[in-house]
Amino acid sequence: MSQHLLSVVIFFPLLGVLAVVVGGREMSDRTARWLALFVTLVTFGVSLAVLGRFDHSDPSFQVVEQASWMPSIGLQWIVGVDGISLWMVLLTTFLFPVSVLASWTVTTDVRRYMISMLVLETAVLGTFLALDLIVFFIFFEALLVPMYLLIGGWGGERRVYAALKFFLYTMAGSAFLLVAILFLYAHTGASTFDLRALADASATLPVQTARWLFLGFFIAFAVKVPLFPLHTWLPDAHTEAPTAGSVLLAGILLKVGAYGMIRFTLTLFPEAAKHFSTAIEVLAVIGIIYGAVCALGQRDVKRLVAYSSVSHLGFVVLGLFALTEQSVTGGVLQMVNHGLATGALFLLVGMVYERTHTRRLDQMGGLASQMPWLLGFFLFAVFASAGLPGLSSFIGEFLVIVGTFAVSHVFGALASVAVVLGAIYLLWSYQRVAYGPIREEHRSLPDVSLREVIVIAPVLTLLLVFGVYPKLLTTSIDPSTKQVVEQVSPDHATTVIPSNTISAQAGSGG
Amino acid sequence: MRTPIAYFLLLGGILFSLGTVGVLVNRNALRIFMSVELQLNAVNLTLVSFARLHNDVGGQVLAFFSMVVAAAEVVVGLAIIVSIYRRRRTIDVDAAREMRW
Amino acid sequence: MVGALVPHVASTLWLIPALPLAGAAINLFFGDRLGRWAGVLATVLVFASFGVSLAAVLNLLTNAGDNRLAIQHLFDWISVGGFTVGFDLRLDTLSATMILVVAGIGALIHLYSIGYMAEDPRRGRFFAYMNLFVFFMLMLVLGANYLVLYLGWEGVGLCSYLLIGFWFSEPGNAEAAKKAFITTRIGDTLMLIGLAVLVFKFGTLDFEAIFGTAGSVLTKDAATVIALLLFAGAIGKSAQLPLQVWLPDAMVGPTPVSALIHAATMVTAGVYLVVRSHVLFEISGVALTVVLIVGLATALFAATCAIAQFDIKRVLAYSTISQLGYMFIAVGMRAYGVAMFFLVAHACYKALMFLGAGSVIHGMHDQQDMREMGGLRRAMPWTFVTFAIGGLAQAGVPPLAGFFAKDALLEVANHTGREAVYALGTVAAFLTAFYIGRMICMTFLGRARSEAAEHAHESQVVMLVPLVALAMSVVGVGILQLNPEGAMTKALEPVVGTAALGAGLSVTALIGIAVAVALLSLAIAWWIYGSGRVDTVAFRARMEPMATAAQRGWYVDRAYDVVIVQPAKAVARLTSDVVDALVIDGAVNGIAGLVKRSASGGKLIQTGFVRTYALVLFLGAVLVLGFIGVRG
Amino acid sequence: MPLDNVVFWVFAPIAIAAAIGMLVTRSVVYAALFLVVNFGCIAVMYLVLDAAFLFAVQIIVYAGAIMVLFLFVIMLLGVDRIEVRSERLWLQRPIAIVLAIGFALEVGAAVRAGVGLSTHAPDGFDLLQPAGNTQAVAEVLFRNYFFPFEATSILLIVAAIAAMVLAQRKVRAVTQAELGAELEDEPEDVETEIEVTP
Amino acid sequence: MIDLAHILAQAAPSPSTFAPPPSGPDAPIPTPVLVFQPVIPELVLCGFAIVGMLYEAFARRSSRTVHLVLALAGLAVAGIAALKLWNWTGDPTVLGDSIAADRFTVMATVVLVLAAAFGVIHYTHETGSGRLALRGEFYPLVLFATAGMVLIAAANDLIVVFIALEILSLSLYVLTGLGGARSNEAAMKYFLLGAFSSALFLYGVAMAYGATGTTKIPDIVSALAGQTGNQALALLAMGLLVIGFGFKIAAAPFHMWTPDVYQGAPTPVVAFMSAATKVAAFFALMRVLDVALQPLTTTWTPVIYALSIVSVVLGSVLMAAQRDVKRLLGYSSVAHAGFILAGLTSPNMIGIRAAMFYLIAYSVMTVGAFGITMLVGVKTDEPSSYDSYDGLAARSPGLAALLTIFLLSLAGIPPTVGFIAKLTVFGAAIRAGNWPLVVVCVLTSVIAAYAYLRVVLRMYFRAPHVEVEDDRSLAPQVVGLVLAITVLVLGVFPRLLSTVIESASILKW
Repeated sequence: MSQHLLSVVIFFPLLGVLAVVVGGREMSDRTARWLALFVTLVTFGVSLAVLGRFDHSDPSFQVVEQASWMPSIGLQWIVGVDGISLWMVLLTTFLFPVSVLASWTVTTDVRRYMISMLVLETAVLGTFLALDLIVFFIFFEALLVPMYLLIGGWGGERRVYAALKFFLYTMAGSAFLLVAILFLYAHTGASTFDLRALADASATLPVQTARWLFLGFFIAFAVKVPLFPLHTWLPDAHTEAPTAGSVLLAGILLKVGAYGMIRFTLTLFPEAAKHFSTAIEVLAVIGIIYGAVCALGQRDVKRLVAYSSVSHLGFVVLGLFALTEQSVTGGVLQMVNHGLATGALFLLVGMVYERTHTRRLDQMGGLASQMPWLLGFFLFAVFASAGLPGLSSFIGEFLVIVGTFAVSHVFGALASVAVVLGAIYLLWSYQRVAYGPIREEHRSLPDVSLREVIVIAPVLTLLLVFGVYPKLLTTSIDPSTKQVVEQVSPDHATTVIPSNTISAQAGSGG
Repeated sequence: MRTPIAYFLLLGGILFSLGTVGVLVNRNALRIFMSVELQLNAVNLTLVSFARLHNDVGGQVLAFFSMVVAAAEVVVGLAIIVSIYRRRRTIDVDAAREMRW
Repeated sequence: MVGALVPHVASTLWLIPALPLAGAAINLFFGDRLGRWAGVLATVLVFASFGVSLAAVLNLLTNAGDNRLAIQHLFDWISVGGFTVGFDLRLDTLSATMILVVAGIGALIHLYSIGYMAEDPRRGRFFAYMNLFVFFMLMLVLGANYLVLYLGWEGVGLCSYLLIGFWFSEPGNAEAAKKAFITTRIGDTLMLIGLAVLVFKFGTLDFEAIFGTAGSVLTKDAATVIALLLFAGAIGKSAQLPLQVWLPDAMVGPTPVSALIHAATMVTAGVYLVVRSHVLFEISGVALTVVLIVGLATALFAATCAIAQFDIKRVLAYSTISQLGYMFIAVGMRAYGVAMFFLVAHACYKALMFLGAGSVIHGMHDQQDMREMGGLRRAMPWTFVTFAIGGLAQAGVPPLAGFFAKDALLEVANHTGREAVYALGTVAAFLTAFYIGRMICMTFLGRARSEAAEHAHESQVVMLVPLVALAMSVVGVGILQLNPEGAMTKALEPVVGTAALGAGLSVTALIGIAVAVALLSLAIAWWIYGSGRVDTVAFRARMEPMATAAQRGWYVDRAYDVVIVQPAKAVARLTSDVVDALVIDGAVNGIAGLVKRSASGGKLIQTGFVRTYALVLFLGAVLVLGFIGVRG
Repeated sequence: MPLDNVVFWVFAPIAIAAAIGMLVTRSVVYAALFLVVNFGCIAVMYLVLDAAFLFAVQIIVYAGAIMVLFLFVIMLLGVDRIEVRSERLWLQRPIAIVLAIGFALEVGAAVRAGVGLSTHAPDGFDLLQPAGNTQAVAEVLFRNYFFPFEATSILLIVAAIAAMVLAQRKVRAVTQAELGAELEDEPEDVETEIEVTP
Repeated sequence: MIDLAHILAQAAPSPSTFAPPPSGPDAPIPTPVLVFQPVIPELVLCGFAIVGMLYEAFARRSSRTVHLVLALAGLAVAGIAALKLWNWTGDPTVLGDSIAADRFTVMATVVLVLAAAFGVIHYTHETGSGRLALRGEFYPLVLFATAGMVLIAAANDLIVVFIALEILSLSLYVLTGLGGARSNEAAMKYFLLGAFSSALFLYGVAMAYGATGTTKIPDIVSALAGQTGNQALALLAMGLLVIGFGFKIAAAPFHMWTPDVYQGAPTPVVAFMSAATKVAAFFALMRVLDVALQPLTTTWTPVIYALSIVSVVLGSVLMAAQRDVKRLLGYSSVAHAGFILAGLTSPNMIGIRAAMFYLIAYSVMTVGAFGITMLVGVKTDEPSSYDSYDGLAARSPGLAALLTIFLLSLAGIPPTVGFIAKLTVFGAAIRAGNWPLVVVCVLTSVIAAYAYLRVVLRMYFRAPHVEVEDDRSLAPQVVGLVLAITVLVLGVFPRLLSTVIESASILKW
């Protein structure tokens, strides 16, 4: 148990799947729901155990578990957690019970729905914990299927199109990843897929080769993130997916891409990463602003949030590839925060949708007077997402801006423009939803139910907590990012920020 | 013998090609099948010529085998053609294109 | 370290913002059940906070001048790779001044609100927001580094947004709230960039550290950049040109909100920021000039607008903008003491006037148009007297606070050889007195011009108490600063240092001129609007189109709408509907379509003719053999 | 001019001509007969190539058995009357011919490069077969090619069974669709089909 | 039989110590040493086939149960006999070098036998449910076909390869025709093209003989390696042989028959042949390329390379335009041939192992998939048309789930065996330095995934708009379940298979 802790985390949800399958038609929808909730909660508990065993000062991988899997090609089962993946995992295990609870309103094919959810959780956890490239790739591909089913099975009108688009888009991206992995495997001579081994071996590659491989990896993750201009699957998928689907897409699946960037592209190809960093930063900045502008132009509230994700993930990528310790940490922080903030937004949009049955902004309005609490929560999420200081997103964005500024003033400045744009489109949409005179047909809508409060409250609480005391995250994230950054660009690591310690002391003195 | 062995080989090649043309241009299943037989004979000729070239009787044995195979094939082939005719009242191969694309 | 000398102060600082925060939390969740006690709770807590502040300040003043500093380090907010930002509170004479104003006036306004919001079903929320605002405002002024300041800075923006849009069911209000938030956010963003530059230069955001080393670290240009970026933030918050557009609209919020946020405290945060960062501005020098010019321009601009308003609150709004301009003038002249005193004084009398206006509106049943008023002095004497005191104070009639402030400012201008500033300042003073006079006359003097005006009634006691208190403060606060080197300046010296004054006109002369200007302009105002000898309508008609233009704020709003807002919307639509949908996504779908077409085309090879199959097979054969032949 | 040369130059053209004839003639029967001629020529070639045994087999098996079988089927089906030669696939013939020529050239090239156009078969082939060609063939057959020989037996069984399966008309259950198809195809089969279909 | 073999072994002198050829017309012909153990599987299969044939011939009303039992028994015995050869210590090649006795063959035999067993079971069910008229000869023919396939995999002599090829082809032609009108058409197409291609193949054998003076693989390889062989003719031979095999493995552009035959032939037959033919042909191809033509590696790898690209592209792209599941699977078999060829572009043990793994994986998936299609949309004119699959998940979730697993595996989505298989072949190809080929393969596999997903999508997200019903009987579903579990288990624990393959991937000659 204890030495297989991570495997337990990964595969525990499958037990739930098993139970549901065995349950068969006899199992009532109600049972299925509760079962799924229970399983996801237990998974969360186990992941907390991981957190308990985690040594925050140690930047390397911990709780590592290694076993030969397919010796003929040197395939191994290696899972391990470090400061970065730790929080990705916790975010995942935290958001899943929430999503399950939020899916209480799903009434068709509940059993199949829950199966998809649980399989998805396993796949996602696998991607975050895998240290063997093929293992990672397997989970990376595998998570497409349940998501495909979720979108296609329980989504909106154009769900089939969206689902197929999502699947093929990401699969096409990961095609390059597979080739790159195999090439790396074949040409480093180290006949293993162990990330740690390859990280050393890849240093022997000729520069040009390494750069091509980098691109191979990067494209796959760029599609997943998604980075401009590879983002067009996102609006459709987000818009058509069921509430929980959107939450998980925005909250977790996008992070898989960003996580892949920091975990693999940066670790395996430092030189290439530096070489391409400027180009990528440009794309990221474009994405930040482009996403915000597109969000401004939306009439569909879910689409709007989707585009806001494009903008926010631009921040993440910018942070990761500015390659300063602050920016990278900020990026990772932003991954968690965006997961929570946008997750909350989608949850609330979903709750509103379940009442009004429309996502069109021009068909809502004045809801705040009818449902003060629901819209109050909504407003909280909106400001969290707009990066209000004291709420979590701010710290991430600020660190990214500060870190980037050290590398390029222009990018830093441009990135912060998004702060204004974010405020504009978020408040604009909120106003359209909540303020002004209420429509007749919405006069009798009920305010939040207890279940919904239980769904949304924890997320909002975390947004506040992480905003006021981000150290909870940074203490464990920082060492790992420090390691990465030092590996990629030693000169960047610490020197960009003039640390005149005396005054810093004076600052924190008292 | 004075004739260069290559001549026989070339003859075989030409006959084979002619057989191929027959396979490709005919619409009558029987004709197509006959053309295949022509091809097989061309091959046999080639084999025998090579046998002569190598001073090895083995080649002739191979030709013998191919004749046996050809015989078997003919049996089945003709049977199929007959059954086709039974069903469709024609052995025009172009008529059979219910399945396409 | 320095703070350690006054530990008992330092250790209690957190209490000052904590109390209103607690109130906010309680009211937010239980406000509805508390009913009218919500207001009481909120008020009590703010008063408590004021008490603690007072104690802390007095305690602070027991120290010698240079040791008047207390820093409380609560916890590390950010600490990433050598870059650390503490969640620190800092009490020095500057922040002391601010917290007294914020907590004190805030408390009075809370008290007033109990009455003002008595009928509103959602007053629980209201008081929650108000408390929250006080909390953020206190964080803003107590913050020991720019990030905590920024926290408060954005927080007050949030509360302003919530409170302006408090009655969101009326269509316009939400719009105004959004406008306020976004307009200020523009400034804030520039300020954020400024913060980034600071981090880049200093590796910290701590005031002590930055100001301590700025002289050695910053070049003149770098300082200019940072200072201007920070000042951009100030412009947004303090509604200076060119970002003044949001404040007049913000008046749709409940009047106490206007009084607290848009007159007394939040809008003055800009002034506080500049004074706080004066070191950077001084290194730059250019920045100070910019501040001066902006302030001057705003003061005049807003004054002209104020003259032409009919909505009593809009008059006050523009007057606030104009007065803030004055403060920036003072700052621009490095007369920080004067500026801060001006801030305090203005906080008092403007809060007073807003609350008075609120009382009037209340008495007039939510009528805000001055043309519908008149002769209210009989109906509501208390309001009239207190309001008049406030007005006269702003008009610069001695011995009220406003007089000392304005006079000191003009004196500094004159004695530092800034004739132009002095002249224009005087003009602005004239205009100020004029619109004040106009407002008082149209509201209280003459005869009632409407049904409502005749049946207007005095407000309840709970609303009058604050009025009286503020009126007294307006009378009394002058002693803090009888001249440019007054007590205030002295007190602030350890924080902001002193600026030497040159020679100019004699003080008495200046005072004489100032008083004369004030009284003259008041007289004119009375002659036009109060005496009833002038047909105001015809008079205004003669002033067209100037009058309307001024009333509309010289169409700056319209210009922004045409030049920025509409184009921006168009661009957004274009990007999302054309670029994204058709171009980028179009490319993707194009590829997919290509595959599909080639598939449906390619499957035609499979004609179903067996001979075609044979042909293809043989073709392949020939090609393969040819390929081999070529290669082998 | 040695005999074998003469024989070759006499019979090779005939063989090719016969093959072409088979292609161009209108009647299937003629085609079959042309093929017989061609086989005959090839048989002669075997003789020239010192493969007496195969010469015999060729005559007996091919010209004899197989072609007779063909003719038999032709007659049975009576397809010699109806012979549509119109070409629906207009590109089929040209392409086919071009490809065939290409193929022939490729083979020719290979032969030229591999064997050489003037290489003569080594002498002394008959020394290898003192007891005559048949004996020699048998010897090689049963020594080196013993197993293939066994395998062919399986082949023949399969062929027999196959012929049996295809020849006998067992009644078969048909799906509605097929029944429809049958109705157009062969009216006279219908009642048999229907009566046995439950 | 074994005894007989021993006796003969004692009786005859070894070919190495030959007496000078005796003269005289009636002198006995000395035969080579006859060791029959390695061909026992083939013999067993033929034996049971003949028995079955006799039963069919003489039983008044032959029962499918008897046939089934007979056939399964035969296959089982053959399989066991094959397994007994796993640790064969005798000569690597027997019966005058015409048969190779190595684990490679054993592997093939086992797979083929299993495929045949599934085919037989499916057929029994299909006929049992009255959708297909019972032809007792089916069972013997399947056994014969299997025998031919085993033989072709074991053959160490090109002429044996050819004969075995004919054995299996003739059986399959007939089996293909055991259905309705369509199957009849399919049989004709298959036969004509098959005859044509086998003529080409035979020509290749002839050329090989011309090049080396022998058809025995060991001698060929030594001749070519020792340069005594004739290069030009050898190349021609190689080309023709590849073409012949290419037809059997359905590699483009020799694939044209595949979709029609797959669509037309009775589903059980297709289930059997799609897997078995590929396995047999590929195993033989590997023997020919990696052993016989080993010296010509540099020449044939580019050919395989090209064929691989054409196959994957053509197969995948055309899949996208299909409206009939069986046809879809036909094209997918083309694409998969391409993938396997990609693995073979690495001319060494790695490539062979990858290909073997892929072949076995493919067999499982395709047999399973066809097994399900057999059950869907019965009693409709177009049982395998996509329309029959609308709303299958709602109609019969079990079938939908199983088919989904198989399709995802065919698409190469983890954690199915299909993914691991692709992984291994791509790995092999990249190790051989053919990364452009892999890029093409990977990208086309995305297109392929689209094609498979269209079916999945119809099963789950579409409401049925035509009146269809499915055969929900238990037995075939259990079979499907077993295969599905295999797909998943091998996908999660590939070493179960890979280790076996490792020890089986040594070709002897």
